[in-house]
Amino acid sequence: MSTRITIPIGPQHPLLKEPLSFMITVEGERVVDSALRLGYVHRGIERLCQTKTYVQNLHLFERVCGICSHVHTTAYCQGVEALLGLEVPLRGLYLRTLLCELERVHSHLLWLGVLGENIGFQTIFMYAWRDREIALDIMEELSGGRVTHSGNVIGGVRIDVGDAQFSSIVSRLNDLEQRVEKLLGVIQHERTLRVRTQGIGYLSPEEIRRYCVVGPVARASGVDVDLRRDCKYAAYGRLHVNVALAHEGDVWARTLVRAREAIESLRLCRQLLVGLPEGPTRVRAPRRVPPGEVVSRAEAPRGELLYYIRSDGSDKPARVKIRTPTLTSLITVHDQLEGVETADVSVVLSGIDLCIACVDR
Amino acid sequence: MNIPRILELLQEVLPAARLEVQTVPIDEHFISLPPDNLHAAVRALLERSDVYHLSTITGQDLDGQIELLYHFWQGGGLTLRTGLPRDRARIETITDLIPGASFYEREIAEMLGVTFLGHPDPQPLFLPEDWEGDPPLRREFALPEEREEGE
Amino acid sequence: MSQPWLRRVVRWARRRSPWVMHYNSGGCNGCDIEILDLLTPRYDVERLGILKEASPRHADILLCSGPVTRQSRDRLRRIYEQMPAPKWVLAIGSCACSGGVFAGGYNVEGGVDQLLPVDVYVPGCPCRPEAMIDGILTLLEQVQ
Amino acid sequence: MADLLVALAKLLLFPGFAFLFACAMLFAWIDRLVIARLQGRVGPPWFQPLADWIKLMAKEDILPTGTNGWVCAALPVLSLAAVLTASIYIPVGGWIAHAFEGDLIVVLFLLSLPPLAYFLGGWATGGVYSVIGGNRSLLQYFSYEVPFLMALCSPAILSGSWSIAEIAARQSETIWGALVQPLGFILALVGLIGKLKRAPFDIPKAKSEIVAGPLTEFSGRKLALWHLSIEVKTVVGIFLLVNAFLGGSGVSGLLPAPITFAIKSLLVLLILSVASVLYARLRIDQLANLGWRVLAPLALLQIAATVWIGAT
Repeated sequence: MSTRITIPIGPQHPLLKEPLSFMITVEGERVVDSALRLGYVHRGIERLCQTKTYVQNLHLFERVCGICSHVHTTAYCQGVEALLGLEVPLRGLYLRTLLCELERVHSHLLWLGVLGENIGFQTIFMYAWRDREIALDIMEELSGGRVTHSGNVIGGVRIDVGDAQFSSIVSRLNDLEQRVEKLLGVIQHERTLRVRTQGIGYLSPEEIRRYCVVGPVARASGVDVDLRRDCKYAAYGRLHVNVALAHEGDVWARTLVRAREAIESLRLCRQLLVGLPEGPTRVRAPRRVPPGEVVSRAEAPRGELLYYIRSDGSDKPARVKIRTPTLTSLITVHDQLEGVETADVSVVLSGIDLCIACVDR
Repeated sequence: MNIPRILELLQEVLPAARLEVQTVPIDEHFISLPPDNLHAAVRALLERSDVYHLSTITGQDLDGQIELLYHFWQGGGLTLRTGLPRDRARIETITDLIPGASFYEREIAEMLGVTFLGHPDPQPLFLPEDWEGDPPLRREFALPEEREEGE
Repeated sequence: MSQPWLRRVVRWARRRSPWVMHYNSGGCNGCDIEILDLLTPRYDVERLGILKEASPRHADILLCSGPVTRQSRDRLRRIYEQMPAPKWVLAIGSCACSGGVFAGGYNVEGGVDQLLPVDVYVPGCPCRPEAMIDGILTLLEQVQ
Repeated sequence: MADLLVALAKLLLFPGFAFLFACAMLFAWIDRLVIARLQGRVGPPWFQPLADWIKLMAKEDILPTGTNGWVCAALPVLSLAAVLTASIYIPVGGWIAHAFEGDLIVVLFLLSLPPLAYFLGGWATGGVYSVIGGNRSLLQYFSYEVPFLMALCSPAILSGSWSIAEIAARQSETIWGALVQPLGFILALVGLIGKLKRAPFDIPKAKSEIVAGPLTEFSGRKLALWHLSIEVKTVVGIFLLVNAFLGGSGVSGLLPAPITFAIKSLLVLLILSVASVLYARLRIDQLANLGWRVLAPLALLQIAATVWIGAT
């Protein structure tokens, strides 16, 4: 059978939780070409934010992406705070970092579940998402929201950890860590999962550098980048971050990197809670921002997130540019797909942790 | 990131231009270049320094010109700034040096109407195929709400 | 279906076997992951007979999340047309109800009701899984 | 006249179609319940498969334009008819509707018809996913069918009869086939999972790849019939295995025959459910490898061993 068929993946497809269109040309069961069409979730946020004030924009940028909502406002707030010259109290920075790390745990577990579902391993999906509820519960207790938290405000955070919550949160974190360790064990020992992910979607370190890929995808190919350690924003300067690395460069390595990162994040959460300094959590911020520009970076669950903010002295930003990490890995999909089996398309696409809402903005 | 060393390098490659470093929060160093020299500067960075990671390209419509910011990162931020005339916004692509710049350039092309000369796949990325009117990030473009206010 | 008893049986079956299908027409993902969360052990909607189907031909209820963007518009309408009758539409989240924070954007058309007849609105940003289950059950109570 | 009525009752009520329908619903529920419980969920109520079925029967039935309505309607009926016919020759809990020397062959033949209907169903509706799903189901058929057939040959060789009832009776008098030929039993189970397209061999209907495979474009009544035919096939397949490897309904006399038969059937169903929870879906080429490089040689070995046992 050498006839070529074009399979549409998306905009509506069970593989994708969000619309995106991939046209995959296959010969028999082998992929020979792919074409990508974005923009189904393009809401024009970069234009829309120019009509809203800095405070209103907090809520807009939180909704760039529902999975990594907190890190978006973290990057945004830290940029605006730099423009204002505000010194955020240390307790505020610690709590901001705490939510960032909890969000990473929830995002990675969510990803693991989606991978499981996409390779037909329902049980992993169920277990990963069941355990993820613990992280969601803690975040809900802290902020009132399961998925979007509105934890950040310009000048600090609006959440706090009371003495009564402290021990219950720590014990739940310990419980969650054990569960993630168990999941990691399943990933490492389950043969069908390995057969499906090993050697699929390989990216060499050179390709990672050429395409400027960031985050767990880069780390799974042995490229050692992590802004938490290299950039020391928020409270990361006071923490010791162990960066999870792997060298295989395939989806299997990405799975391991993400699982290990989740465990490391839980360790950081405990470290943050134990070392939580006393004091206020926020300072008041003026409505108007002096003219200037700022580049703010943060490590989202999927990698480097960049906000460029330009102020013209009014209460509304003149320009905000958002570069989300998924966009970088999406460029590599075309190369990754070449020559794989049709059945592996789902594995490749889940391997980079697609977040179309982030990409399209 | 060794900024004096990079400035020296760029000055060596582009003897005609007068380069200066402007430091911007958060640990970001801006160097302004004429648009014609940008490609050569990026090539020098890739070949003769340890900078390889292009975070993104920001485009914005300022008074009188379209400004492009090439954000690099290597243990610290480096941004190459260049300005294009609004009515003839054209610049050489850097996708031949950094293939990862492809999506960023396509985005700027449709959002600000900048032409990237030599881009291998200059199609719109986010906007619908039937998009009509000004590029949405140009100043002359108004949102429906703003149009009503203006009337 | 003229006999009353047969109608009763069919109504019973329809209320106990709502198969849903989900389309995100431009949302931020927040509602979508909460919709997926419905299937997982804590909420487990299979106990209510709710299954998440992949093909519009198999579905009874269309769960819409997110505002309708210009590119998604035609696709959303096609999915709705592909579904066999009787079919219902649930608008999940503030964006699907009205456009939410994205209302006014150049690529956003507004809520789902600009396009499809919405039976139940479930507001919230993102709305909680409990609210979605409540929305589906509210809808089922009205099923004849 | 009375004979005719008894025959009709056997065909339509017990152990015929009504009984099979009830079994199909029950087994589908138990299957979903076991999977849900193993995944930490509550699972559906007992009437769920029935409610699903009635709802589908009462839904609008649409087909994509350009497809042949008659063909699309005939295929699920053909599939259902084949498995129902097969069920006539399979003894259930001590009752047999029909039996003759060689009915095992007939049953195996009839059970290989549904995959063909499934494949044609994909082509008839013509969607991209349907066609790919259809092709995959055919490829899968070639991978599991040979080991499955060979695995089922060995109990027949051992008992010296090609009648299912005879095989079961012989085994219940002496020893279960699964104990003499554990390898054959495992091969037959793997083959059955492939036949039923259950996880981890649900390749032709892999949701994350090709939506619902050949059934993507079917809706309403036709979809209901497809579902029913798959569920009935599960029941028939399990009954067949119980007869061929677990001694049918016969037991040492502790329990009445229908109850032992039910226990054994549920045991096989449980194995199928657990298998679908434990593994990730394989790729079609991986399944073909497994079928031809592992299962088929093992099945040959099994037959050789059986012949040798029979000779001594």
